[in-house]
Amino acid sequence: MADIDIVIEICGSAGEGTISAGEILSRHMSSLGFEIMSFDSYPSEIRGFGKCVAHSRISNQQILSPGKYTDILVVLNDSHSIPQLHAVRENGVVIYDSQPPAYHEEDKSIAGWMAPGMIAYGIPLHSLANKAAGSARGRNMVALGAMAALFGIDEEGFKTSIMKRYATKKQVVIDSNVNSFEEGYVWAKKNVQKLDHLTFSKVKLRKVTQNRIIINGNQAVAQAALDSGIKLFAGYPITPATKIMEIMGKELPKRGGIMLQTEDELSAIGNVIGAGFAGKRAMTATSGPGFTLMTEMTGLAVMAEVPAVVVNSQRGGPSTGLPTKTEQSDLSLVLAGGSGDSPRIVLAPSTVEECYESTCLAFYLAEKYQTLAVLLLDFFLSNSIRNIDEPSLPDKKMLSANISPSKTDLKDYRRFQLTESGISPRALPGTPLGMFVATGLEHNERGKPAYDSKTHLEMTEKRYRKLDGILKEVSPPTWDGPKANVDIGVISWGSTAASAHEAVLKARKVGVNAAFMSSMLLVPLNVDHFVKFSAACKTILVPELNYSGQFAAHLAQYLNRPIEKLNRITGLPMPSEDIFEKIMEIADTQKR
Amino acid sequence: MADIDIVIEICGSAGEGTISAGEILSRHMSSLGFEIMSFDSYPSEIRGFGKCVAHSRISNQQILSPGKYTDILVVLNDSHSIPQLHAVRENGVVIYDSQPPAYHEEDKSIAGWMAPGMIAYGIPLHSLANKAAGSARGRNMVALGAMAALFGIDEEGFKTSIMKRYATKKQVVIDSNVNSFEEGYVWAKKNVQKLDHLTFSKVKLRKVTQNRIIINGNQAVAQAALDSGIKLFAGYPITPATKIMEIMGKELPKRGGIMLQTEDELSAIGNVIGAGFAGKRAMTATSGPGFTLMTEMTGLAVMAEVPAVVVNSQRGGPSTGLPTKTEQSDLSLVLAGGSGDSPRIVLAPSTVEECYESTCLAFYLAEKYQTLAVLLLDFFLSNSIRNIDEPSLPDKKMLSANISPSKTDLKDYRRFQLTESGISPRALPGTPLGMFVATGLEHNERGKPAYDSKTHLEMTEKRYRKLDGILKEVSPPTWDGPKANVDIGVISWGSTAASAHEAVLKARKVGVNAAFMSSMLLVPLNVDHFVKFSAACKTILVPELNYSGQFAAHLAQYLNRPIEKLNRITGLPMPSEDIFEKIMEIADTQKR
Amino acid sequence: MDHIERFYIDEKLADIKKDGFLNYRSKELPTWCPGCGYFGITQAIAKACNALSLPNENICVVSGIGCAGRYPIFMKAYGFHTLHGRSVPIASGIKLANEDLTVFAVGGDGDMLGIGGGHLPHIARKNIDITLFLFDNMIYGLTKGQSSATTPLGQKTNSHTKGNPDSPLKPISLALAYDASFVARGFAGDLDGMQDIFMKAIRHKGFSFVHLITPCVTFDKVNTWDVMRNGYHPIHESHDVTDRIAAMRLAEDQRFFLGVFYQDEKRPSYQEYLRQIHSA
Amino acid sequence: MDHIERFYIDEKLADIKKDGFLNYRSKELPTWCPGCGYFGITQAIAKACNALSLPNENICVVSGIGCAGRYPIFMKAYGFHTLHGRSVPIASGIKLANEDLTVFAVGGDGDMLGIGGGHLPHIARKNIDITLFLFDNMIYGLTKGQSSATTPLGQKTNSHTKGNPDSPLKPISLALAYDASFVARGFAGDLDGMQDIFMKAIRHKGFSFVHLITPCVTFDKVNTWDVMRNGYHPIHESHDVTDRIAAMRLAEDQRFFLGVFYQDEKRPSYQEYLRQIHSA
Ligand SMILES: Cc1ncc(C[n+]2csc(CCOP(=O)(O)OP(=O)(O)O)c2C)c(N)n1
Ligand SMILES: Cc1ncc(C[n+]2csc(CCOP(=O)(O)OP(=O)(O)O)c2C)c(N)n1
Ligand code: SF4
Ligand code: SF4
Ligand SMILES: [Mg+2]
Ligand SMILES: [Mg+2]
Repeated sequence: MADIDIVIEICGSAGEGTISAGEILSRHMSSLGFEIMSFDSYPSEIRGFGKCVAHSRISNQQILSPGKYTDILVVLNDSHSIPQLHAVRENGVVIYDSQPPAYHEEDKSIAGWMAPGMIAYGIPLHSLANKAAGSARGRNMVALGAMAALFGIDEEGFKTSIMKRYATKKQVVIDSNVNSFEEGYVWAKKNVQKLDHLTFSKVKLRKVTQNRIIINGNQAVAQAALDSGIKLFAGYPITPATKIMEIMGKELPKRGGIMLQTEDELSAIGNVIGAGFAGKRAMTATSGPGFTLMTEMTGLAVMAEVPAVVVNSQRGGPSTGLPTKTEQSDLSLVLAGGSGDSPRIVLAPSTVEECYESTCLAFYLAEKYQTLAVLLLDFFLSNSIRNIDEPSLPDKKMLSANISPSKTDLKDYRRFQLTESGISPRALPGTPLGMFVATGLEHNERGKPAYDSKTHLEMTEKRYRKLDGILKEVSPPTWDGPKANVDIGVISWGSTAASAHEAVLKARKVGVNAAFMSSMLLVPLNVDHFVKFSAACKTILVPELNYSGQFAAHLAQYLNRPIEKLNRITGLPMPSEDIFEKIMEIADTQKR
Repeated sequence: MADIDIVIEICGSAGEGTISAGEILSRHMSSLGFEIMSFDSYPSEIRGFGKCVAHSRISNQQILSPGKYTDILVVLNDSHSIPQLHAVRENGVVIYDSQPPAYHEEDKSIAGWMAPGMIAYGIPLHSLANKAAGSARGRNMVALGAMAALFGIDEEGFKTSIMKRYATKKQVVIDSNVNSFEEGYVWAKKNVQKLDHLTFSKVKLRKVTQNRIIINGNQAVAQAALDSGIKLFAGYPITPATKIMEIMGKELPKRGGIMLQTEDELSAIGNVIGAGFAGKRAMTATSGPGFTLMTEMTGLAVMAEVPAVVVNSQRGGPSTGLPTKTEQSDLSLVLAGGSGDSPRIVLAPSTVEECYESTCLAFYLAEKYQTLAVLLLDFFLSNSIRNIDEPSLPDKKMLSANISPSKTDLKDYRRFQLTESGISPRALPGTPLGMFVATGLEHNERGKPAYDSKTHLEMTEKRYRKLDGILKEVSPPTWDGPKANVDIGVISWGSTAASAHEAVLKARKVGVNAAFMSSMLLVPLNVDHFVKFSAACKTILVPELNYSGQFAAHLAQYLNRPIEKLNRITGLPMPSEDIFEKIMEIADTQKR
Repeated sequence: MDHIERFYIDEKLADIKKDGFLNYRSKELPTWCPGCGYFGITQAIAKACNALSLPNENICVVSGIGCAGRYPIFMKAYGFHTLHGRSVPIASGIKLANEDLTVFAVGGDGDMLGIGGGHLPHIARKNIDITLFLFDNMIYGLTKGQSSATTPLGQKTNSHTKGNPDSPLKPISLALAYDASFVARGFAGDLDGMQDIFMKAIRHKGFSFVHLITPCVTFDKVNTWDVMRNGYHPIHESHDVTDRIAAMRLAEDQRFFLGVFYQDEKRPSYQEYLRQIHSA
Repeated sequence: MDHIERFYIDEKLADIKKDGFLNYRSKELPTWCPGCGYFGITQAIAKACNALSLPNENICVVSGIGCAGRYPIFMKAYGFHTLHGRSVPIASGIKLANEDLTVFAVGGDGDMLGIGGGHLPHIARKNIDITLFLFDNMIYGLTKGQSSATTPLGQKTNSHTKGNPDSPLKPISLALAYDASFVARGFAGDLDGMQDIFMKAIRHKGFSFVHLITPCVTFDKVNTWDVMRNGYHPIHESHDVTDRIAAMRLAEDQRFFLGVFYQDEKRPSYQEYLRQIHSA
């Protein structure tokens, strides 16, 4: 029984079913018990000839990053696929349409661009699709059929997966797709001579357990919000966060909650803060451009001490930027937040599992500490699909975290009472003796505007003091590797952290003395652990998906030492391969 | 001939003429040839009993900070003035109303709170004002009269200054004020026995030159904008920036420009960017809350490469915060800017002179480098009044800085051409062959949206590359003090830098080996100079007016060393005295 | 100074005599200028609440920034003094979270029609059950006298010293165009009229828009108490409040009318509609 | 795929025959879905510009974000594809900076009435001389089919799968309430009607508001070409375009009218007014 770890890319134009084909493939492989991580890229235009790529890594081992090199490239559109050839391994497989539709120019045929070592299988996708269903639409399914035949994937099970995907459609649609698949399968079995050694049929798999779910980051966030008892979701559509709103629109009303689609992001966060003030859990989800519009309100949540949860799924920037590309370049903005000294909770999950976990935490912490919690995802994390163990629901303590005033408190109620923890008991509207006025102005313990030096200092300290308590609520950063005398310490965050972890594990396998640290909780940061880690490491490397090294700059104030950076702004997730290379490079330099 | 350097504070309720009295005093002393720095604080409520303080430092020497300790406190309202007593020097003077209006409570009389060493002059302000003009309104003028008598200020000249101040008012108003002054002068001459040694009459003064102007930071910014050829000012009122808009409303139309009052800050910066796109100079001015609303658009200016100048005069935060208090806590927000990697120019003047200079620079740099320039002032700098030498006008090079495309460029025009400098020749609407589309999406050289990795990297690099050129345009940071083996290096920015400079000069006078560095240009930062300075200093101290040490955190990424911080969030300007003390403390520790 | 003091004391004394008023007044002394129209509005809101016997703790008053924005501080209820222009979305969130609360959104003309104007069409079309009080003094009070969205054309202000070049918006016309289900106008000098309108507005199930004409005695020397007192007319009893076009005609009239312009009692509130649609 | 290709080619060929159209068309192929109403609007704008002989380089087209926001990329002129909801202030700044330019602000219903809706009352009351084209497809196209500010009540969308709970705004009523000095409506299927309106709108000195009804063939299966073709009526010739109340009545009518609702030719544009006031 062999191990397998391969990357399949399907590349085509918008409207050719590229993404659906990828999705069906991933779901099917997952149902067989493989680990999968899939990730699509597509243009931000609705139609036209935009390029789509469905990328799936499939393995029987743990997967932490999407994989940089392609083992199998499936070409639905030649000219879009030419640049994808660069990522195909030396002896990788390319499946292409041997009868493609008309080309704009002669040199746009994929055949002319393949490197000598590549294994090319030409399949008449177009005519097979036509034959199966009377239209070229089914080319994607023909390709899946051919793949099943070529790489030892069971035919019948695959068909069931296709039927499932189109279950809500008309029978004729289901049939066309299944028939196209069949046509591809049969043709390939008969006509293609297999030259590669890739096969799924002989792989040892872990048993498929029942509570295994296929889910992407956005779905995980939405599910966690529902499980955390969210009552109001207020949102405004924006890629890559729109899906969270759409899920809420479907699911929240079933649970007696409300999904409010607002006129803009100012209103979205405003409604969230209103609901928080009234004592209900609420959230909004956006991306960088929307978050910029929310910055004023984020400061209000902090100042008026109202719980609010905001998801920012980052995309390429600046400005409207690259709506369908991934990047981690909103960190500085989110850390800085509103005007003034404005401490807030910032959580950055690095995996789909952590998307769930950090959302539950965000609701709990925001409510208990009466402040803003920002969840930083990115396009990749929002859309990358994983099959994961069903996460455990938040416990009772987490579901109801508001600290209410006691009867004694209410006798002479000071809503913003200075306490050791920074948390002041919070009365909710409707409580007879708890009346107070919250304000975005600086204010005294009773909420009355006050601008004297003493009040401002005491209240600022109170707001910052909450961070100490929060730090204790969350498990410390992951430190994987030796605790002292480390040659290379890699620190990362968000989706890049998973890639970095994978790279460090690989580096250790080849004998490099490397360690890894990351924290889901970025603010408050567990400075002690980072300082200790730093002290244990000869070199610190911070890989991240932005140009200027935003997290590295943030860390600098705590570490007081030079930091090596690895920055990528390709629009794609951080390849663990690149981090690995960088580690090896540093290891090399250290030896000299 | 003696030197003099004293601080006078007038303290009263809103509506009692506190601020006007201070203004008249400052203007008059300036007309005599003294150096002055005045600064008022007042509540953000329009009326009611809010506390007002008019603070003036008057000297025949150079002044860099407002002075922390008061030599003469003039009390118009007892209960407001009680806290001000803390700042009065041991043997300082307190002038108060010996017949004050009804007190709320007995223990609110100032008399009961004065420290034993203080010299108290009780004047019947109330009845003298009544006597002079039939109403208590003129108490402030009575106080000025008494001061003139007590501290040797010429009576007639002072009266002229009062008349000038009220020149546009009805004669009866002018008369009441002058008569009240007179009443105070005469009464004090006759009834007060002088116990202090403060006098202005024997001070050696520099000759009053003709081109000396009295101006605050806001006025300096507005004047510089006019002198730089601004064509559109678009603004929305907000303390402490409103005055800039109001000046523009008066002055711009006279020069054929437009002052547009917009519906909000989004529209204000939108109009500025529109005008910039059309090739005209434009600006907006706001404070932190308004700036948060502008963050999305700041990213657009960077991405679409359109000149825009934005003033952010900071006030206390977070949120609506402390509208009439000074703070330097928007730095992180301004540095981080919009979503994504969004390089922009950030200038932070530290004196009224630099307000003028940096505004001229902002217009020039924004236009030439086709990007956003942010000017960071603060409440103190906006409102503190200085008498300065008339600044020199921007030269021709600075007034017309757009790099237009040549005929060859226009043959096959690439608006966003990749150049060494990062600057691409910019065609303005109306140019026949220059048509292009600017966009906030990532785009190629022709402006067409493009999300591929190569384009995004090249264009990001182009946008960052401009910073190199900008750095060369601006004189390097101020480095005052020894160039090596420094014990304590003080680095500061904005209004605090002036206080820090004063403190360092004073420390050197008492034998401490200290040096000072500050830069008006915060982004791009002259990293080389800061690194050299850091290397020359045993300890680095960064004083600033925010809680968390925002500039210190920013510097950390370049200096890779521990940084001592001194943070104040009192709502008041940074006292040079506090920095001096901190320097002495560090010097002490170093000796041990 | 003593003048100011006396004013407040007089007002207080007078008020104490009027039953119920102080039940809805906090212990904070208003920071408004003596003579400001906001005092009258405050009084009328308190009286309406009293007449409706609203439990204080079930009232949530949400305001933006401005002199008007200070209002919640002077009311005995839950209050949220939010951001400039943002009272409406925050009030909306409160109502959606807890339908039992009576929610007011309060703000000035700058707050509600300038920076916050973008929220109005949407709260109206959603018909979320809050009552909006627009304190329209035709000026930016708190920032000291700049033109606002309702300053008359040509009026001289601190931002437009030669005259305001922007035609004023007509709040009632806007609310009608937005399909607000309750639209009315009161005048700060007409306590009884205001109380009547406020009671109807608060009782109305759905979004209620109440436009209040009120003078800024400090920064507006044109639209004074006197001018206002002589410029307004009660809407004639014959007006059919269910007739939108008639309401629009009244709103566009050169004369300023006071009273209820429009009310649609049949339209379900947002939360009612959601219940209908999701139970169907 | 080949289907899409053929569509564009057909369109191109047909257009070439129509004189002048291509003069105002850039070399970029639109990224819109085949059958999208935006093609017709594009054509009509080009024809109107051609008929008015506007020099390309003096046209500035400013758009927000959305399918409609892509428009400047397909036009031969100066273009600025700005931010979601912000075309209006940016267009305003351009006009104020250079009065010689002909400035268009273009955007979808989400862009102009949702996130950007707060700017409309103010550009209208200032009467800044730009022409606004509202591409109203009653849906969020670019983000794939969520409800917008004009989606009919109860319609099922990707955000409201049980039905949109927000009553739609009525753009013409809004523009009239805002005192826009030129208000008209066109339909993407009526090329000649649109060209006529556009020419009048562009010629109008002051703010022109043009509402365009256009189907989103991809995400809206309710408001289709067919439904639209049968739902609109030209405004009767007897309508007096200077009568605001009559215009409001038309706007509130259940039937959808096409044509010019209102025009005030006497009112000075913002820049004209400033010249008057500052030379006085
Ligand atoms: C985002 C933001 N911009 C500007 C301000 C400054 N500001 C405070 S109140 C106000 C206007 C007040 O006018 P209005 O809303 O009419 O209320 P009034 O004071 O007249 O009652 C302004 C511009 C602010 N607080 N926040
Ligand atoms: C600040 C911000 N919020 C959200 C988005 C995402 N977004 C882009 S276009 C769009 C709506 C498009 O709808 P519409 O304006 O009606 O134009 P259409 O696509 O229908 O032509 C949205 C929500 C964005 N780009 N920026
Ligand atoms: S400034 Fe005007 S609105 Fe504000 S409190 Fe004074 S009178 Fe009232
Ligand atoms: S999605 Fe709709 S609006 Fe957008 S291009 Fe396609 S049809 Fe047109
Ligand atoms: Mg007002
Ligand atoms: Mg639309």
